Formats: sequence, C-alpha cells, structure tokens
Amino acid sequence: MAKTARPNTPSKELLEKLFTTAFRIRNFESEGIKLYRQGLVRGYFHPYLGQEGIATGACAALEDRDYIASTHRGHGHCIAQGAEVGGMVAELLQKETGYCKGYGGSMHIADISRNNLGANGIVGASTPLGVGAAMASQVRGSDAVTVAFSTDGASNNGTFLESLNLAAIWNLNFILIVENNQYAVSTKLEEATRETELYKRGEAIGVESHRIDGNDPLLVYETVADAVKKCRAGLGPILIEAVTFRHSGHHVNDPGKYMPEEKLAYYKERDPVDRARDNFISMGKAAASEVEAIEADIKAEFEAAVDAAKVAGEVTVEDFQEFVADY
Amino acid sequence: MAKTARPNTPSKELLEKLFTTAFRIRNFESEGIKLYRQGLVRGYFHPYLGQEGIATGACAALEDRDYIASTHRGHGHCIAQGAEVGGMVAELLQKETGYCKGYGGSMHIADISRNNLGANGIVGASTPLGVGAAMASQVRGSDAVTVAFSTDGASNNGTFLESLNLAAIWNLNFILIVENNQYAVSTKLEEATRETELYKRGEAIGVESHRIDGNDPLLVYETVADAVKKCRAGLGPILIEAVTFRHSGHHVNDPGKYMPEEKLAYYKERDPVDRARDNFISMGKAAASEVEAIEADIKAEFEAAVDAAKVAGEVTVEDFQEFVADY
Amino acid sequence: MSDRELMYREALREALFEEMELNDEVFIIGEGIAERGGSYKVTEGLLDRFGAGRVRDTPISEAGMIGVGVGAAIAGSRPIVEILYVDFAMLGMDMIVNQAAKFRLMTGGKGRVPFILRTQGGTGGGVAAQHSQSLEALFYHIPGLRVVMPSTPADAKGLLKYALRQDDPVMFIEHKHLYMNKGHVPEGELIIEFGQADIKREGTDVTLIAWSNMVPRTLEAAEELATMGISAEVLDPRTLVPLDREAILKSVAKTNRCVIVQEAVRRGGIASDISSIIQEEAFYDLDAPVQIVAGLNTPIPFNLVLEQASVPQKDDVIAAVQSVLHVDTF
Amino acid sequence: MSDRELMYREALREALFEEMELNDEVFIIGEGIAERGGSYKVTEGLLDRFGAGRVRDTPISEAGMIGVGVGAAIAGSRPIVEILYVDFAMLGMDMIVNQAAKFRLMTGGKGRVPFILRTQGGTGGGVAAQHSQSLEALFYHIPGLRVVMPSTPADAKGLLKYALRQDDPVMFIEHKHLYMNKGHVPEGELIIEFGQADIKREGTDVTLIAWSNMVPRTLEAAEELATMGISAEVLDPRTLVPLDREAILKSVAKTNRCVIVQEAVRRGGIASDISSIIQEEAFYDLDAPVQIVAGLNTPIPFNLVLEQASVPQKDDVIAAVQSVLHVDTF
Ligand SMILES: Cc1ncc(C[n+]2csc(CCOP(=O)(O)OP(=O)(O)O)c2C)c(N)n1
Ligand SMILES: Cc1ncc(C[n+]2csc(CCOP(=O)(O)OP(=O)(O)O)c2C)c(N)n1
Ligand SMILES: [Mg+2]
Ligand SMILES: [Mg+2]
Repeated sequence: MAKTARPNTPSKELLEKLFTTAFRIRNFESEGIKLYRQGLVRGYFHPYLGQEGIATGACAALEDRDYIASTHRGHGHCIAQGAEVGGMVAELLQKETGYCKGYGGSMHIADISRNNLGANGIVGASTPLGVGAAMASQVRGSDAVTVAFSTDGASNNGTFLESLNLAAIWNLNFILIVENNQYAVSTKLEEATRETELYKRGEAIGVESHRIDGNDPLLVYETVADAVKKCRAGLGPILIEAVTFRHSGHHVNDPGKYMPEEKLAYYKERDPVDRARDNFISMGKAAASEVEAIEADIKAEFEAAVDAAKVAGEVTVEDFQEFVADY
Repeated sequence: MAKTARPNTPSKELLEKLFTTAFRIRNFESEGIKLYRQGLVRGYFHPYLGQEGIATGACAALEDRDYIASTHRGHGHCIAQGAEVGGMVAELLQKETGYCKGYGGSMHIADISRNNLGANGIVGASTPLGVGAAMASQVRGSDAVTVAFSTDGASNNGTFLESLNLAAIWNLNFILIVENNQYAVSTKLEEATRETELYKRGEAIGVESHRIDGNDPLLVYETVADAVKKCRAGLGPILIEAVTFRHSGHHVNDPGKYMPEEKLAYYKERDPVDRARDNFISMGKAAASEVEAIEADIKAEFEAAVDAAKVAGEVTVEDFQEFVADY
Repeated sequence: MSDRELMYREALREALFEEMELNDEVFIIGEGIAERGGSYKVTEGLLDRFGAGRVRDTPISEAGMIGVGVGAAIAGSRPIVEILYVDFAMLGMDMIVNQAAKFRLMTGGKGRVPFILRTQGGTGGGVAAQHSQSLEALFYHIPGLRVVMPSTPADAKGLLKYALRQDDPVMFIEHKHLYMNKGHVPEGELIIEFGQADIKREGTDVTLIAWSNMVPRTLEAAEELATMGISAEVLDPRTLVPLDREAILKSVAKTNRCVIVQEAVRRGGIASDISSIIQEEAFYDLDAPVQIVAGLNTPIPFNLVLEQASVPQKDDVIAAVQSVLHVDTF
Repeated sequence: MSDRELMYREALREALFEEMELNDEVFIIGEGIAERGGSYKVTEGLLDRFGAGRVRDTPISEAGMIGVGVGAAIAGSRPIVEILYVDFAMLGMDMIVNQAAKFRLMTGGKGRVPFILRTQGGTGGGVAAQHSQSLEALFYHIPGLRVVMPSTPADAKGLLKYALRQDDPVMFIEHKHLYMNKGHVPEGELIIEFGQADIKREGTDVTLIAWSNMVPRTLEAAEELATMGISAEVLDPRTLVPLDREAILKSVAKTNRCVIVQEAVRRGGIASDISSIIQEEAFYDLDAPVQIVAGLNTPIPFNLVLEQASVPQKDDVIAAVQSVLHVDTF
C-alpha cells in the first residue's frame, strides 16, 4: 500500500520548511550528544538521528489547533511541532528555563503550549494519549486532528490494539504514525513479530492503513496532509507506517553494534536531511547561499541556546517543595 | 476462511462423546440456573447455553496431556475437559467438596488435575495464561497443546495482541478459540469494533486463522483436531473464530432483551446440542433408546450431585484462616 | 424540601447531570453506561440528555479507555471513565500511575490532568477474588492522584461535583453496597471540597476512623457502644488524598484513643499510614495504641461465610474499641 | 575462598546459573536479556549455556510477558520474567494482582503459581518520573505475593535461589544502584529462606530498619552516628512479605527507639505499615514515636538536585535518629 504519486508541485515555502525543520532536528541531536558527552546532560537521551523525515513531514501538515503525542525519542517531534530550541536545551540542562522547568528531561520534553502531549518514557503510551486528545476535539466539536507518533516496538503492545480500535469505532480525527526503525533497542523487528508489515494490524481492525518510506520528508508530508484532509472529512482514523532506520544506537551510550553496516549504509544513502536539502535546492530552486544561511542560523541558534541555558537559573529545592506541597 | 469439507466419517464413539458432553453441559446450565433461582448459588453465573458446541468439539480433540484455559463463562469448558459434575455443583454451592473448596465459585471453577487453568473473572486473561501453559510445554519438550477459550469481547483487549504475538514468535502449540457470540453483555460486536471478522487479527500478525460455525460441534472438533495436528508438527499457533450466540442473557439475572428475537430464533434452529444428538442418531446410527439412556444418566448424575452437595461439609472459618495464614 | 432523601446512586447521577449541563467539556465513557445506564444505574438517562457524543459505551479495553481519558484531560476535556470494578483498574494501572499521576510534574506544572476514574470496590454477594477488592491503598501511594471514597449520598454528590471542577486526576471509588443506601441530599448547589473530613457522629471516648462502606458499619457499632456507655466519635475522611490530618489529630487529641476501620486487607493498607501519622504526630496524646480493624490478608473467597469473615464486621469494631479502652489497665 | 567477593549482579547471575542447571523447569524471558545479556548484565552468558529455549528475548509486551509467566507457572514451570523497570510492571498489574496473587486461593489451594518477576527500581542518575519509582508497597498490599528486596550480593543470591524453590509468586525487586556493589558471597550452596530479617549491624540505642538501597545508606549513617557515640542497630527485613515481625519487635524491645528508612514516598509506604505494627504490638516498649524517613510525596523529577532531595539521604537518617533520641527530653 505504498504511496508514490506526487499530487502537487510543492511550494518553495514548504520545501524550505521541511529542510529547516529536518536540519534543526539533525543539529539539535548531533550537538545534544556532544553536550551529553561533556556531562552536561544526564539521564536518557534517545537520538532521532536518521528519522528526522517523519516528524518533519508530519508536523508540516498540521495546523496550530492540531495535537501531537510523542515517544521516548521525542526531540524531533517537539522541534517539528514548533518548540524553541532554547527551552529544549535548557530542559536537557535541568534548568528552570526549560520547557518543563528541568523536572521532565529528554524523555518528557514538550512545549505544551503547542499542543504537544509530550515525550513519554513508556513505550506505547503516545497512542492512547493521542486518541484521548482526538476524542477531546471531537467532543468539543473541533475538527482538530491528533497525530500520535509511535514505534515498531509499541506495535506489539496492547495499547496499540485497544486505542486504535477506540479511535476507529468513534471515527476520530486520529493519525497513528508508526515509525518503524526496525529495532527495539537491540531486538530486531523480525524477532519481535512474524508480520513485520505493521500497517496490516490497522487494516485488521478496519482502519485505513499505509506503509511508506519514512526517510522521504516530502512523501511523509503528502501522506499526512492527505490523512489530515480525510480526518477532517470524518474519515479517520488513519494509520501510516513510516519505514526508517536509526543512524546511531538506541541511546547515546549504545554503540549499536547489532545494526548491520550495509543496512546502515543503505539508509544513510537515503538520509532524510539530505533529501530535504536536495528537494529544497532542486524542486525549490534554492540557492546554495540560502541553504548555507539557514544552516548557519540554526547552528547559531543552538549555540545561543546553550549559552543561555548555561547561565540560566538553577531550580531550587525550596521551589520544588512548594510545587509538590499538594501532592 | 470457513472450513466445510468433512475429512473422515466420524466414529460412533466420537459422535457419542460429542453428544454426551454437549448434553451434559446443557443440563448442567439449565439445572444450575434453577439452583441459582432457588438461592442455592450466589455470585455470578454466566450460562454457556447455546455455545456448547465449542467446548464440546474442541476438548474432544485433545489428549490428557493437553491444557485448556477458560473464561468467565467456564462451566462448559470445565465439563468438556472432563471434570465431574459432582465437584462442580459442590463448588457452586460453596461446599468444601467443590473443586475449589468453595473458595472459587462459578467464575473460577476448574478441575486443575485435568490441566484446566481455570475459569477467569477477567475478560481476556485466558489468552496469556494459555500461552504460558503452551510455553511451559515447549520448554519441557512436551508436544502438549494448549487451547485457550476466549471471547469476542476479549479480542478488543490488549492481551489478545500481546499474547498471541508471543505464541507466534515462539511457534507455540497454542490454539486460540475466539467464541464470537456477538455480544459483550449488551454491547453488540459491531459497536465494539469496525471489523467483526475477528480471525483477521490473527492473520495480521502472521497466525494461521479460521472462522467457523461454532454451533456445529463436529466441525469444531474437526477444525481443532486439525489445528492440534499442525501444532504438534510445529506449525502453531492457530486461531479459530467460532461464531455462536447465547440462548439467554449475559448472566442469570440478565433477561437479554437487547438480543433480537429473529437472531435468537436463527441460532436456536442451529442448536449445537440438537445437532450433536442428530449427528449421533443419523451418522452414528444410534437408537432412540441409547439417546434416552444417555440423557437420563446425565440428569440422574446431576441430581445425585445436588443431593451430595447439599449434605456435604461446610467450609469453616478456622480452616480458612489456617489456609491463609501464610498470605 | 430540605428533607429530600436520595439514594447514593441517584445522588451521583444528579451530580453528573448538573455538571454535564454546566460544562460541555465533561464527557463519560464506560462499559454499558450509555443505553444500559450502567451496572448500578448511575448513568441512567445521561445518553438521552447529552447524546452519544458525550456518553459512550466502550469495548472491554480498560487500559485504552483510561489512556484515552487521560489524553483527553491533558487536551483540556473533563473526562470521566467508568471502570466496572476497581479490580479491573489494574489493567490500566500504567496509565494511572505513569501517566495521569506524573504528567503535571513532568511538565513542570504546565500540564494538568483533570481526569476522573469512577469505579466501585469492596465485597458483596459472593463475587469472589477478582471482583471484591478494596484497592484504594494502591492509588493512595502514588503522588499526584486524588483518592475519594464517599460514604453517603450527599458526600457522593458534593465530592463528584468538586472533582469535576478541580484539575488533578481523581480515583473516585464507590462501593457496591452503598448504591441503594438513602440519605439526605439538600436541593441546589452542593460542592464538597477535597481534604475535609466529616464527623459523622460526635463522641468523647474514642475516635473511630472509617471511610466508604465501613462508615455505616462503624456507625452501627457506635450506636451499640453507646448503649454500653461508650461515646464514640466517627470520623470519615471522605477523601484519603488529600487527607484531613488536622481533623484526625484534633479528634484524637480529644478522645486519646483511636480505632481505624478499613475493609481493605490489613497489610499495607491506608489504616497503617493513618496510624503511623497519629503516632508520629500525636504520640503523647495517645492513652492506648491505635488499633486497626481491617480485612484479613487474603483474596476474598467465594463462600459467603468466609467472605464475611474476611472483612470487618460490627462486632470486630466493638471488640477493638473495648480493647483500646481497657488496654491501659493491663 | 570464603573471602570471595562478588558484585550484586554477579551474585544474581550465579543464582540463575545454579538453579537453571539444577532444574530444567526454570526459564527466563525479558527484553534484551538473551543476546544482550540484560541492561544490567545479570543474564549474561545464560543464552550460551542454556540455549534459546530457556532464555528468550521478548517484544515490548509487559502484560503479555507477565501473563505468560503466570500461565507457565500454573502449568508447573518455574518462569522468571524480567521487567526492565518496576515502573513498567504497572502494564502487567492485572496479571500480578488478579491472576498470580489469586490463583492459589481461587482454586482452594489446588493450584500454585511459582512465578518470579525480577525487576529493579529506585532513583538514579536523572532517569526521571517513569523510571525511578519504588513501588514495593503496591505488591506488599496484595495478599498472595511475596516481596523480596535484597540489599547485598549474598542476600541477592540466597534469596533468588530460595525463590526458585518455593511455590508462590515472587516480586523480586533489585535496585539500579546496587548492581555494581561488591560483597562477600560464600562458595557453594547458599539458600536464604524468606521471612528472616538480617541484622546488618548490631547496636543498642536505636533500631534502624531499611531495605534495598537504603541499607548501605543507613549503614553509613550508623557509622557516623557511632562517631557521635550513638549505637545504632541496622535491621534489613530482606523480604517484606513475609515480614520477620519477631526480629523487628525483638530489636525494638532492646533499643526502645526506631527509625524506618524507606526510599519510596512517605504516603502509604511499607514503613507506615511496619510503624503501625510496632506501635500496636510494642507500644509500651517505645520511648519515642517511631520515625519514618522516606521519600517526598512526589514523582521523581529529572533535575539531579531535586532527585536527591526527593529521597532519604544519610543526613536525613542521622537527623531522625537524633530526634528520636532526644524526643523524650522535650
Ligand atoms: C513499556 C516499556 N517497556 C520497555 C521500555 C524500555 N525501552 C525503552 S525504549 C525501548 C525500545 C523501544 O523500541 P521501539 O518501540 O521500536 O522504539 P525506538 O527506540 O526504536 O524508537 C525499550 C524496550 C519502556 N520504556 N517502556
Ligand atoms: C477486564 C474485564 N472487564 C470487564 C468485565 C466485566 N464483564 C464481565 S463479562 C463481560 C462481557 C464479556 O463479553 P465477551 O468477552 O464477549 O464474553 P461473553 O460474555 O460474550 O461470553 C464484561 C464486560 C470483566 N469481567 N473483565
Ligand atoms: Mg523501533
Ligand atoms: Mg461475547
């Protein structure tokens, strides 16, 4: 059920947005890993490197009123949904100026004000939470759509069946994007299930389901845009399995030795950030200087965010105790 | 994927067994309901009336070493797996001589010695528990098969996906029988899911799956016998959706007014006990007198069980306190 | 008018009607709650009044239902998810413990979860081990949750209405034995804030702390104690989280003796926690150790005699009171 | 030989090797436990030695895994299911609470469930609210479960081996901070029965009760107290269910003062239960109220300073001891 046709010529604006977002995520992750290695970031840090095309394409298809729900690998979703790098870096550095006051960290990062239900440390949780947001929208008569980003690993979890089924019987404006990066930590998808074409699970419960190349940001955008349109017309929910691959281990400290080199090379050839850049240049007729300027801005933005976070206020035990006084 | 071909002419012995079991269940439930109405049975009592063909056919295909796991509607499975009516009636009457000492009751009834993992008050629990028994068999190098009886309602529960998937990746000798009686209490299956052909959920995760008429005890027997053979040959797990209908409400006190009369009439025309009797007479060339004798025996057996249970010892608080002393 | 009597279930229904009328963001989902009106008839009539958008039957998907409720709450709705038996809440425990309870803190306070899980617990009528539990202590131990267990129709109404107006996840636990109980429920607005214990009976000799179905039972015991010349005060915390520590300590300071009555099993129950608080904070007020009357440490057996032996009865309360009253003569 | 030191994780691995060697019915499943050897390397080498039949990686299906373990146990195996974080056990809570814990009673004793859930809990290194919980109190409250929380390598080995030879479901909860700790583990057979507390340090002035990762911390506090002339006894129950009440009451009868140190949040924790037992049964032995040093009532925040402020530190223990020692001079 792969989608291939390109319905419209994409606008330069769109292509620029896709490139900008993809590159911002790429830069955030690469630089974030450096901060981690310097000991400035603690806890878990699951890089989105290699998967940028999915969050980038999907969120570009959403309006302000739409919601997303995210995973443990959530920096990319957070950025694509419009969060500012400053609040994110500060969060990773446990600062008061972080989006979650430094109480959440990488696994719970979110700019709630942008209708992001948050990254989540429980594999599979994004789906029911996302269905809930879609339900809230339906009850209040809004045509807002919710995109839940999920994973291949989560597809073997009961929440997948239960919540997608609820979305289906209630015709919710819900889009489930299964980011199939073919691994759950070191466990290959083929070891976790016999049927690795995960979109079939949606079909089995009557949900329109697609399987696409998740490394093609434009294709992701088009597929999600189409799904959004269908949802707003009352034809939801829709499942999109986006096939992709990590460029690194499961988390910062995982060398990822179990990932076959040829496969990694194959997917690096289809790097979503390169593709976004190529599209911007070839289809969007962007000049090299435009591209360079964008990249330089994004790098500078990140560096400024680090500088700001480093000098930002520390959270205090007193504030925290007050915060939890009614717990 | 309905199965229709009749591979072999069934033996008279088999036909007798099917009829005997089906009638024993029918009698147990009809008479049990009377005991309930007399106030002799308390708590929940979910009659298996109308669904007898499934337990009857399935358990007839099993050997002593095989396991079953059962549901909240578990009397039929318990009987078909060879439990004695005496221990069951005593259990319903809360007596010490009950299979579970009167500690379990209808919802937890089981003759553990016959590899029955028990009736269960949690919808959906039979599947993971059954997969567990199948796993135990595999680890100990036994070719024993486990049949988990489950329900349409349980198919929308996460345990369905998780445990059937585990059975699949491990090629367990596991047969999941989904007794699709088209209702969960008063909720119609069409309201609970878009895709009411439940066997498709098995296929979506790579499990051989069938949908059959659950009111045909012989067909159930043949389908399960075939599945057992495949399992023992390493081709498990297998899912069998057996379509059926209750003859009464969800539990003793539910008049079941929501069940359409025409539908009830349709299924009563296809009464599994009548079919087992007809098969016994027509294919098994049984004489009317044979049938009558069996029925009379079964009725007498039940009455004797009630008489015995009524005079059986009461459990005592002292025994119970000793029982739970190490809890 | 002010003598109006309602059943517990009617009072709950009234709360639902009033709040759903007032706030379009309130909706309710559960198994058999719409057309059938719920197993205990609490939601009867809601479908007709508020329509299928806001009153929905669900498949048997407890984890999914609870997750959807939590997600909807994060997105600003005020969902109520009805779980038939508190025992089945175990299927959605991850969503309760790891999502609902954590979200506010994990977002640094920017997110809130005005989610209500309505359910019922306790023993009754031989429904056995998987349908009889009193599991409030599990939720009590998870910071971020509110735990509400009304014992009277008026409390049920007032607390449910308040629950629907505050912003934290609430485990609203009813009791299968209470639905048909009648009690005075004033006409008009009735809101009971969380964290306010209610003295259900005044007394001077001993403080009896009880909640949910143990309140009527403890009141009966108190009546009988009165005939024996013992004046028992019966304190119902109504909400276990937040707990009205002040009211408890004040009562104990007055009576100097305390018995806590809990249907849940003794080990690790809320009674233990209340006892530990009293002895930490009012050690020198106590003339006798705090006594706990609680369920046996056992799953509930089917047999009705054993079921009864598994949970506190009136006589157990009386015996405990006698013991704390005489203990200092040992 | 008898001075052999092992890491906690090595001791656990040794127990697994020995018992899997002895009993073919023992098998283990979990996420990344086979080829990868587990996140904490406890299961390293098992796959090579015992093969893919008895050592299996699983998908991310906690409820299913636990259910399969319980079913296998009912069918006579001795399964171990490893759950990466105790927080994730919430996904399988139904199988733990409603199946594993209930089966023996529901079958009138004819069925048993020799099932072991191995997991780890506690704070450490900023893994935040969903990966840092201490949830033992939830299992403690469910009759039918055993709750085991070893603090030393030797206890870990001996208790795990015993767990694999008894017939009831065990929540075997390790601590993320303990895996690299070293301690003496004797060569040869080492079996530690459940229900036997261990006095980790003898003392006369005050009894400190602690388990799991709080034991080393409490021992440090005791050392420092010694320099202040205070002799603290440190008692580690090792198994919370069954709990060695006798040992606790005996120690308190000797010291007349008690502080309970618990990483889990204060509200509704096991410390409250132990406190309630002590005051019910040893009220007149106490020269001061039992004090509880426990986690703040909060989900664990990411920030490391706040994480540390959320759970008991050595100085908190010392302060509590000083308070119970001086309290009667008030
Ligand atoms: C319920 C649950 N089980 C286990 C984990 C531990 N864990 C964190 S990430 C991960 C692998 C997830 O794989 P997948 O879902 O495919 O997402 P990916 O990491 O590939 O993005 C696991 C097992 C968890 N966080 N939550
Ligand atoms: C997890 C769970 N949720 C809800 C219930 C309450 N309940 C008992 S039976 C039943 C309906 C079950 O329908 P189905 O699964 O189709 O089985 P059937 O009764 O039709 O045999 C429900 C909702 C339960 N026992 N367990
Ligand atoms: Mg993956
Ligand atoms: Mg059904």
